[in-house]
Amino acid sequence: ARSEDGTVRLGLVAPMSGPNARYGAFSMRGAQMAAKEINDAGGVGGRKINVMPGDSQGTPVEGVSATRRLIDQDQVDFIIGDVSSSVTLAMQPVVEDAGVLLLNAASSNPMITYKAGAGGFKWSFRNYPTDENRALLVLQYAAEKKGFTKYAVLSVDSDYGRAAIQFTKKYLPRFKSAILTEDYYKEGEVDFRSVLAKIRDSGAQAIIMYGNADSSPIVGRQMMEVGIAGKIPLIGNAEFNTASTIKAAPKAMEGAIEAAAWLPAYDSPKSKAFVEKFTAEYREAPNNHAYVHWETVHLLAKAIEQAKSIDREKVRAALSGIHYDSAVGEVTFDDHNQARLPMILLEIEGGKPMIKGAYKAEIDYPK
Amino acid sequence: MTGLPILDISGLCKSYGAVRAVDGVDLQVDRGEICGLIGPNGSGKSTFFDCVTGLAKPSAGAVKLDGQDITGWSLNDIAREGRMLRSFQKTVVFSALDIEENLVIAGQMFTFPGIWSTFGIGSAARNRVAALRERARELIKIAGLWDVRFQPAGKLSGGQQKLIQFASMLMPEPKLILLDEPMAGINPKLIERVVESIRLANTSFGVSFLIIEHNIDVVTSLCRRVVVLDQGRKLAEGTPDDIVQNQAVREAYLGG
Amino acid sequence: MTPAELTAATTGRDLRVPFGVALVALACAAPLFLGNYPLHAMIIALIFLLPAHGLNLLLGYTGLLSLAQAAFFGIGAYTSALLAVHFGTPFYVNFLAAGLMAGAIALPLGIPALRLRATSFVMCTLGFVIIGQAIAKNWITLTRGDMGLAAIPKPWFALGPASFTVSGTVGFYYLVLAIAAIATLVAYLIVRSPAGRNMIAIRENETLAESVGIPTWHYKLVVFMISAAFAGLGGSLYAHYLTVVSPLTFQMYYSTTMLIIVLGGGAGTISGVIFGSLLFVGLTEALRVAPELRMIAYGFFLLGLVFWFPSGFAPLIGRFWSFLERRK
Amino acid sequence: MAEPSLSIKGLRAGYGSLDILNGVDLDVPQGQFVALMGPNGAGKSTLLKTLYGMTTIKGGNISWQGKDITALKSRAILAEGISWVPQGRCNFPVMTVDENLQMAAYTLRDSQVKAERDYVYDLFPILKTRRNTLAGNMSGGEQQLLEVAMAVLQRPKILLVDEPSVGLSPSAIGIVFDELLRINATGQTILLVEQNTKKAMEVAQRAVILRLGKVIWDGRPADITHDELGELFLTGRMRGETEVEH
Amino acid sequence: MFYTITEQVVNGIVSGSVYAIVAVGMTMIFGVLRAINFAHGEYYMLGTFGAWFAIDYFDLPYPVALVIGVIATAVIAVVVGNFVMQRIVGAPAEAGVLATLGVALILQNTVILLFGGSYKFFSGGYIEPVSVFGFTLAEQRILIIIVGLVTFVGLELMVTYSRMGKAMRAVSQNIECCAVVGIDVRHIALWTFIIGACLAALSGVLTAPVNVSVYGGMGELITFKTLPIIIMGGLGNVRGTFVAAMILGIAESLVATYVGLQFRDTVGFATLMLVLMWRPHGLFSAQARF
Ligand SMILES: Nc1ncnc2c1ncn2[C@@H]1O[C@H](COP(=O)(O)OP(=O)(O)OP(=O)(O)O)[C@@H](O)[C@H]1O
Ligand SMILES: Nc1ncnc2c1ncn2[C@@H]1O[C@H](COP(=O)(O)OP(=O)(O)OP(=O)(O)O)[C@@H](O)[C@H]1O
Ligand SMILES: [Mg+2]
Ligand SMILES: [Mg+2]
Repeated sequence: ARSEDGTVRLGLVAPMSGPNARYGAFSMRGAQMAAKEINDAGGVGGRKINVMPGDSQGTPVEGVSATRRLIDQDQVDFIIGDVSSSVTLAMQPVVEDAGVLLLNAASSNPMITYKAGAGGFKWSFRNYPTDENRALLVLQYAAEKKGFTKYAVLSVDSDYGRAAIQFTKKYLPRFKSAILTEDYYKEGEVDFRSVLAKIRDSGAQAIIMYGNADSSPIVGRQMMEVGIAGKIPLIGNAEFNTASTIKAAPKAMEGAIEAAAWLPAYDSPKSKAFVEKFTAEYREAPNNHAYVHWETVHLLAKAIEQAKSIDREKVRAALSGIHYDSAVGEVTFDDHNQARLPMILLEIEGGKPMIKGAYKAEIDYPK
Repeated sequence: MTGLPILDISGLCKSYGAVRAVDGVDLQVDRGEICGLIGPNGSGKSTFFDCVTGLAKPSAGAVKLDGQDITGWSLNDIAREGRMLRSFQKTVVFSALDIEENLVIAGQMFTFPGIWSTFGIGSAARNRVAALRERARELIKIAGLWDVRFQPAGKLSGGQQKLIQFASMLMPEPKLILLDEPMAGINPKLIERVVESIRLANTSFGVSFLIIEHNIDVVTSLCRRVVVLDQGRKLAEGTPDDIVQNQAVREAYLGG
Repeated sequence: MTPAELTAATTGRDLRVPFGVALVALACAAPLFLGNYPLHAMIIALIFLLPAHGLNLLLGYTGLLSLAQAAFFGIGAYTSALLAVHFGTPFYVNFLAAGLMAGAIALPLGIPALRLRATSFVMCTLGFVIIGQAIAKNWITLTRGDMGLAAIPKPWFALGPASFTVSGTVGFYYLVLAIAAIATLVAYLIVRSPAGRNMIAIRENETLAESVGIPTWHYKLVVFMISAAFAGLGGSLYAHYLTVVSPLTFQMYYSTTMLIIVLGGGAGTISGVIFGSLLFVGLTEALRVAPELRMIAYGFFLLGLVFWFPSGFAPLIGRFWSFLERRK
Repeated sequence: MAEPSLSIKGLRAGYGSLDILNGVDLDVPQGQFVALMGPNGAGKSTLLKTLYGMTTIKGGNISWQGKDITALKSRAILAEGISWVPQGRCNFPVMTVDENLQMAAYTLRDSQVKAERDYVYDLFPILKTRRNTLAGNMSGGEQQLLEVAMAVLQRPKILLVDEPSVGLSPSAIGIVFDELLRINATGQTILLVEQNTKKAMEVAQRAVILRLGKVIWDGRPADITHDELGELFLTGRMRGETEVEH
Repeated sequence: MFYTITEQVVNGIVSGSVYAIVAVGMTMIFGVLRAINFAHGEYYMLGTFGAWFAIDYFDLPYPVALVIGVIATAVIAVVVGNFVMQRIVGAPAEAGVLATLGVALILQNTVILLFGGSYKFFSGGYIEPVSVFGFTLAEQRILIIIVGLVTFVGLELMVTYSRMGKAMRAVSQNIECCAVVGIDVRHIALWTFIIGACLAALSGVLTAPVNVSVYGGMGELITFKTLPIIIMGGLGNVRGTFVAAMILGIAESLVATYVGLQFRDTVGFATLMLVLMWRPHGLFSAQARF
């Protein structure tokens, strides 16, 4: 390995400035907390983990610049990043050329691992569920357990929100369901009244929403205003289950169904401990991005441990065959370097999130 | 050189809302003539120019240049023809450029056919520009601006800018030049020179002039014929002597 | 162009040539002493140089402040990407098509927009970017929407039966360097031609320019198209270099970046723009040492630029010239 | 001569690093009507601008009623009772004539404004008929009248006027100059820059000729003929002087 | 059908009144400083953050938080006004763009640095839905509409009749001439800027209860909503801005309903372009007038 100073140099690419800085801030904190935990416990194989940040601003060009710098200037061996799928897609060829291990922790676009592993890029891994898995799970639960067949779509207008709906549509026929209205909102949108009124009049039984956490309370409040709170539930993924969202609009969140990689409310000792520690450390509850980055650093540490070296080739091999116990269950990788992750399903009942199960699904890769 | 007048305007009207700035004016400028246009403030002289040169759209009337009807053409359409140029009452120059560049620009479009040829970089283009520079330097000397020729035009005094404007008009030697108060703010000695160069352009190159001017001495010495406007209408027309004697003109314009 | 510069342009030519040659030689030798990452930064600077030249023709010479560069940059990037991905055409086809497409689209956009004055024009051009992004997001059958187009092939050339792929950072660097050099030469020839002088006239006073017979409308339209074509060419390089395009390519960020390059370097000078793009990219990369403070520092840099170097850093270059000349 | 109330000593000033005035000395007693003349680019406007605090002063000083006003900002100078009518257009084009006059009275108290306005309307009836016209829509000469009216309305102790006759018809020039004489008669000092030398020499009590940023002649208008003036403009010397040299 | 349209129009008016308050500040700033204020949304954000801080850290009631939010913004505006905005009076348009972009970057990222990039939860305000003429609205929205109207009438009066208002118009027309008549341009510029920034802050705090989320990057969207409005209304035109804001609010609402929410943000610029093709100087007047 290139780093001879006895540390593990780990690059973290995330949007640390600009409009998406809030994602980067959580990612960084999660990763740093994990690194501190590992270092306090003596490091990995005696080496301390040194997290080196790279700002992507959420744009591909900046993301590539950050990646290049981490590789050439900071001499990192491993990179975790980015949050945005389009940035991650641009980073893949760069790490491939340099032979540096990229472990993505938060992008959900399926293309990332279509192209990885057996798909071509051997240095890209992803420890995050894809949009496809989630879409199937939500739809299945809504149809089988709730008997819904008519949906309205209200998702964020990004690769994430769009892809989730694309895969939802793929599975609609299987459940003899239909989408009655389809709308996408721009990140940061604050006015949903018109759309919610339209949904109210459309006869939809549930609103499929894939979005970011900050829109959920607004949507909830405006559902109350428009008079559909408690009548048409939200399903999908947009942190319906955090305490603050529920507090913002309890009536609207009742009956919301969510499938997530992780949620602060998830009831496992490891998860609870993480939430507690994070909140104590940063005076703020962690979000999904904080968790996945925290977990991914631990995952990487374990792979290094198992490889007994920081040689990238060996770590890569270790990662491919790893069995890692995450806060939500066991993690393994398939031949496309995609993690097989359990997905948790929750429903809000009586103002409290109730876990309805954890599911895993294999991905059918396009031939 | 007789025959058609170079500029033939009939029944020109322009109103701004209720204000009838120009109200049915007929005016001809003969070939090779220097014609004066005077009148009290607000009588519609500048507006008349605007309508003739296409800066404003006349409400009624016809403008014929060299026998061709150009009523309703835009300022640029008319200017590009290269037959008639005008100066503005409020002095305007290309502020950041020095005097020579100002003049070269003023002549440029008339030596380059069409806009594509201006992108040319060959020696033909360079020679043309060099010729323009030559002419520009001559005019700069005439206008007494030689000492300040490297200063940006926007940083010259009011009178100096007025002179640049005047010199720009002479660059391409069009058939007709409309000057709006060319002597305003020019010192008496230079006025003589400006008058001289107008005469020279007129006699040796056959350029016709229509000149708005409040300096009545200049008007009488330069023009063969003077038209007087008042409240948008033609009040009188005739030789300078007639005009100065005319009682109506004295009351409306000259005062006393 | 100030008279000082005009005189510098004529009297300083003897110095400019050797200096320019030295600079080009230095640029050619760069891979010998620059690592991958600085080379990458150079590539980005050179890619941005193209749209910046375009904007400079428009803003610096013709006086039209446009925020549409990102839109044409995006159009170029998508054109190239779509051709490469769907038809597997060689690089030069994609590249030229990107420029042509951007220039062609600029025509119908320019006709209404250029009728507007100052601020309205600025906002209209900003609108192009925002609407462009909406199209890239929603015309999913063509653009794949937010998923973007990935796996754009490396630039390759086909010469008869032989074909040749530019790979690796160094290879791409030379490709971009050559293109940037040609673009700079083209921009230089445009502004030194009589048309360049007419463009300045339009910038200084449009009505006066009209009254001396300059067809301002045609010039504005032509320059707008040229500037769009420059941006489109830049977009093509961008797509081939990063190998992904997404609707994020249509972003105000790129427009303001071009603006900063042009104004920071010195609007209305060719050398200023070159300097500006190097400076800008160098600065943003240098600021990476402190990610949290990066954008704040950048903001202060902008303020400093506006207040202390209102005409960009080009006057510094000018002063450097006259310094050299005095030494001679 | 009376006690000088405006006193300019060795004034050097210009724009940025460029010097236009190269040591101007001028003493103007209270109530004098001075015509400043000179060729184009001599620095006449620059002198007025400098007095109004709008240029960079490199040396010398200006005092007014014994007070040094060299370093003052233009607003403070206005408060001292010095008004300026700049060369070229200076009004608020998208405000009506009425509003323009109100703005001219910006530093006055509200109660004064109405009386002052009626006063200038009486002076220039043409402005009264156009009181609701936007200033920018008026003819060049009408705007020039408005600008003079705006300065007159401020009732300054010194009025600096830069070419008020530009663009005015002969009869309007008569009105403006009569008005200048009249306010001069009430004790106001007037510094008038004019290219219309004939008219200026008729009304002024004193003629000052500037060339290349220096005062080259200073005296009573009666002491110089028109031809001599022209000669001065051109060469900076009187004919008599040239003959002596030969 | 008819009910839906009416309801959507009402929704449009509700969002229009928020746009209106922000935009009017921006249009005034433009009128006087001749600069497009790309940092305008940041004052909206600062106001909201100020109020959030007061509520979250000190448990103050909403009305007090509102005042604190506005005052905090005013203080920052004084600093920015003195060091930046005053100096761009009379500078070319590009300088204004760069300077205000710089200010936006500084303000936004400083807030992120201080409070973290995560979104905060705004808990004050009056969010209970009430029924008015058969439409349900949060009480807060009624407050917004009322405050919006009051602000407009106040501004219109101030600009037309007050000394300050006239001076603002004067500065916007001819800076050199202001020196001639003794108007202190920098002073006027500063005050206009402070008023404009405070109006943005005010609307930020007013909408925070219904928008709930507070985060550093929230200003940018508002800036982009505001830009087409002020152009459509005619730069510097208070009344025009009000009407344009309403038009945009209603158009957005109808587009969101009948076309799709994803096109909502394009509505502003698309409408703007249509309007400009038809009236190149904006909807209302050929010239800027407050
Ligand atoms: N803003 C400026 N920046 C730099 N130089 C200037 C500026 N204004 C004027 N000058 C220079 O100062 C000199 C004197 O100008 P000024 O305006 O004082 O002349 P003037 O005597 O009033 O002439 P005129 O009778 O033509 O108005 C001019 O030669 C001009 O080059
Ligand atoms: N855009 C306009 N809107 C309204 N009225 C206008 C406009 N332009 C000119 N006018 C009016 O038309 C009349 C004629 O103006 P014009 O400028 O032609 O006068 P002029 O004869 O050139 O006067 P001067 O000798 O003072 O320059 C004036 O009363 C003026 O107020
Ligand atoms: Mg006139
Ligand atoms: Mg002067």
